[in-house]
Amino acid sequence: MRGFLRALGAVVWKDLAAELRSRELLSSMLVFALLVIFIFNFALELDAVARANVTSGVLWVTFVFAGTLGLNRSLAVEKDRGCLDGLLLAPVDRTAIYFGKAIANLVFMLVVAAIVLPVYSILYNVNLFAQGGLLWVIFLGAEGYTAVGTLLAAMAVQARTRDILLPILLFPVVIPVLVAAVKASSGYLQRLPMEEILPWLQLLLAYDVIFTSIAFMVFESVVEE
Amino acid sequence: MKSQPRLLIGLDVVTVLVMAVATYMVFGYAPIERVMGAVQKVFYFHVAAGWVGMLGFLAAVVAGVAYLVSRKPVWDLVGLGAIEIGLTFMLINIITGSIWARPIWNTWWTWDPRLTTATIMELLYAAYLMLRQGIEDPERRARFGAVYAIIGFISVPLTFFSIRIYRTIHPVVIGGGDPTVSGSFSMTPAMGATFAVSLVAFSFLFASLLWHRIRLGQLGARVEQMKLKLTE
Amino acid sequence: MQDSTLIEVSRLLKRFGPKVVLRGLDFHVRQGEFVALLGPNGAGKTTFLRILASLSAPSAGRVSVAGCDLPRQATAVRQKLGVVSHLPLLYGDLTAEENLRFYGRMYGVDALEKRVGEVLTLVGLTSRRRDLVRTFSRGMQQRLAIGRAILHDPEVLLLDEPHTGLDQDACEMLDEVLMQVAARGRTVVMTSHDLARVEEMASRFDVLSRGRICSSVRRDALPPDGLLAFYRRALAEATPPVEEAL
Amino acid sequence: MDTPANTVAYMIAGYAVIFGVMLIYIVSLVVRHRNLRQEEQLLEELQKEEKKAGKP
Repeated sequence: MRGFLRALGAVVWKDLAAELRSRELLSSMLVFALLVIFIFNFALELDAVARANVTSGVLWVTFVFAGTLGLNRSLAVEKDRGCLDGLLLAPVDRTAIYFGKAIANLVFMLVVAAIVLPVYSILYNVNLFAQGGLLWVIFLGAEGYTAVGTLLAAMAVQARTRDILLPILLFPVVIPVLVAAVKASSGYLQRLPMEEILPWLQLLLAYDVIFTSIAFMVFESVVEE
Repeated sequence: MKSQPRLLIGLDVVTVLVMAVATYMVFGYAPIERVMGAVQKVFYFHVAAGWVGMLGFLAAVVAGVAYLVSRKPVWDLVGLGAIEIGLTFMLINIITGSIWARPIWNTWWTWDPRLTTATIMELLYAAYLMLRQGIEDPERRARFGAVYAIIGFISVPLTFFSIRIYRTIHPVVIGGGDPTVSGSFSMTPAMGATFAVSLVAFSFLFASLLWHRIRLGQLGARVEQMKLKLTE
Repeated sequence: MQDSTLIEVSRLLKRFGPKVVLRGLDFHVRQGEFVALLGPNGAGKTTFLRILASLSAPSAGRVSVAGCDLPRQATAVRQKLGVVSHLPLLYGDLTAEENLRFYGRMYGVDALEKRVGEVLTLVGLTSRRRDLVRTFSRGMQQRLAIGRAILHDPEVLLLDEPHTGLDQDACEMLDEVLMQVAARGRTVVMTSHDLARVEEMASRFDVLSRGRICSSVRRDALPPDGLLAFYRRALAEATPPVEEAL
Repeated sequence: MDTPANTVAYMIAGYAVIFGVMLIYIVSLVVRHRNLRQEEQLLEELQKEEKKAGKP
């Protein structure tokens, strides 16, 4: 168990340290996210009335698109210089590698959210931080998304068509996360009573638990040969 | 090439017979529904096709788990075949659902949970085929296919529930349901019998098609092997 | 002699779908040997090395490294292996030091900082320890890759074409590091195309052809006309119609 | 009693789709099978020729 945590920590540390140095992944995710918000602004005519209804949808679509960009990059880095082999050669449980990558990806998503939320708040003069629950929803949604995303990205980068494959594989599977996260977020933003938000939170939690465990069980067969 | 096993020939014959009986019952035996009229008859094969679709996707999960445990290539053929058949019949299910919806709900498409989930499944398993296409090594292709079939299938009920929480207008036929939902109807015994026979007939059809598809896959594998021998 | 056998491979079979790459390969290495694996492209050298490295599972047959069976006891085997492939397996956005530190943690190396310093000295990269690997030349990357592989002081070092893409100077520096490792009694298995180079280094030469070891010779038993002639004869005997030229 | 709505056209369209799509799938199975069989026979012949050529 100590070896497991040590390896997991090493992978997370490695991803964060490399990212801190190059900022390639975060900067591309961020620029992309902001561009998506601007495109939505003009595509949807985000006036005050429309915004109240679509804010959570715009935010989640932004996160999901930026997320695929980050996931693809995060796993492509491992594949390109043969580092994936380097990781697999280490005498550690392979699931430690999976959790390390998944946690690093989760951190990246949360960092993007931490920047996009205040920017959105300023652009549209709403305070997205007024409701603490929203942050919970973002955490739960991002966890489920990266749990599946890391697994599927590990498959996608090993395929010939890897650049186009990840969103095609990922989106049909994360629809429950997206629906639940959007509804829960807009519930908080519109200050709906808790009993209307709760089912969505439960769905998110169920998704996170189920898919994290499944990914834990099958990751080994995705990287072995 | 081995000739067809007797059991398979028998299965084919039974399948054709039950399908004929089911078709006869749909058109000649089941009564015409009082409100919706003839289009209600689509219901029997519409549901049966959806049933086969689900059978196919379920079989693919079982085959996927079996492959990951045993690593026998035949399980990959089972999984691929089951998904191919599942896709075909889910497509029938979606299109006929749409044809039914037109006169009853006056729209070709509704964002009802079942219809939407069925369509998402169709996309999901299309993605499965694209994933397979992108991988050359047959062993890796089988492994990734198995993993994706499992992941995909587990997401389906969650997708369904997530959409379900939006209000549904789909008729819930079995087990009563909300009588105010337009398009629902109560089944007479003759309708019930027709429905049951249709389900049985389509189950036979599924088994027979899957078996043929697996044999096709085995033939393909044999041809691949012969090609390799010759080029060596 | 039985107890000093470190790598034991018998009747190894590896299939990729219908394609058979290794067909009943037998291979034994004793402790301290430096084995050069030679063979034409497509003979299965890389596949074989990947199986020894526990990266690829055998389809049939027995593979054991330092008394542990693959793939069952893969984790134990991995602890005893150092691997260098033609890709560096290094992170470009980390410094030399950070790369070693990361892999050291993955292997659970004790007194890591001291060991990282030692290894950097051994591969001659102490002066560049704080530089990003991205900025390294191919030769420096490959030396660091060897440093990465020997960080946890493995009993066996596996190298797959380590000289690919290196210029003359870089090759010589690489060889120097390798000889130092071998001189410390470590076992080395290396694939190569460069016969002249390995003739100087290895203590044994095995020729791999069509998924089998078809010939094997100790350096002291090498015929007077040299390794190249031996290699050509071995291939000619293994494949009756001479179709694979050197 | 209401007379049922006249929806025969939709029923016909529905069953045309059901049997049409099934037929397409079965035909695709048959075609793929036939192509593979042809290829198999061709390869078998090639194998025989190779054996003949190899013997003397």
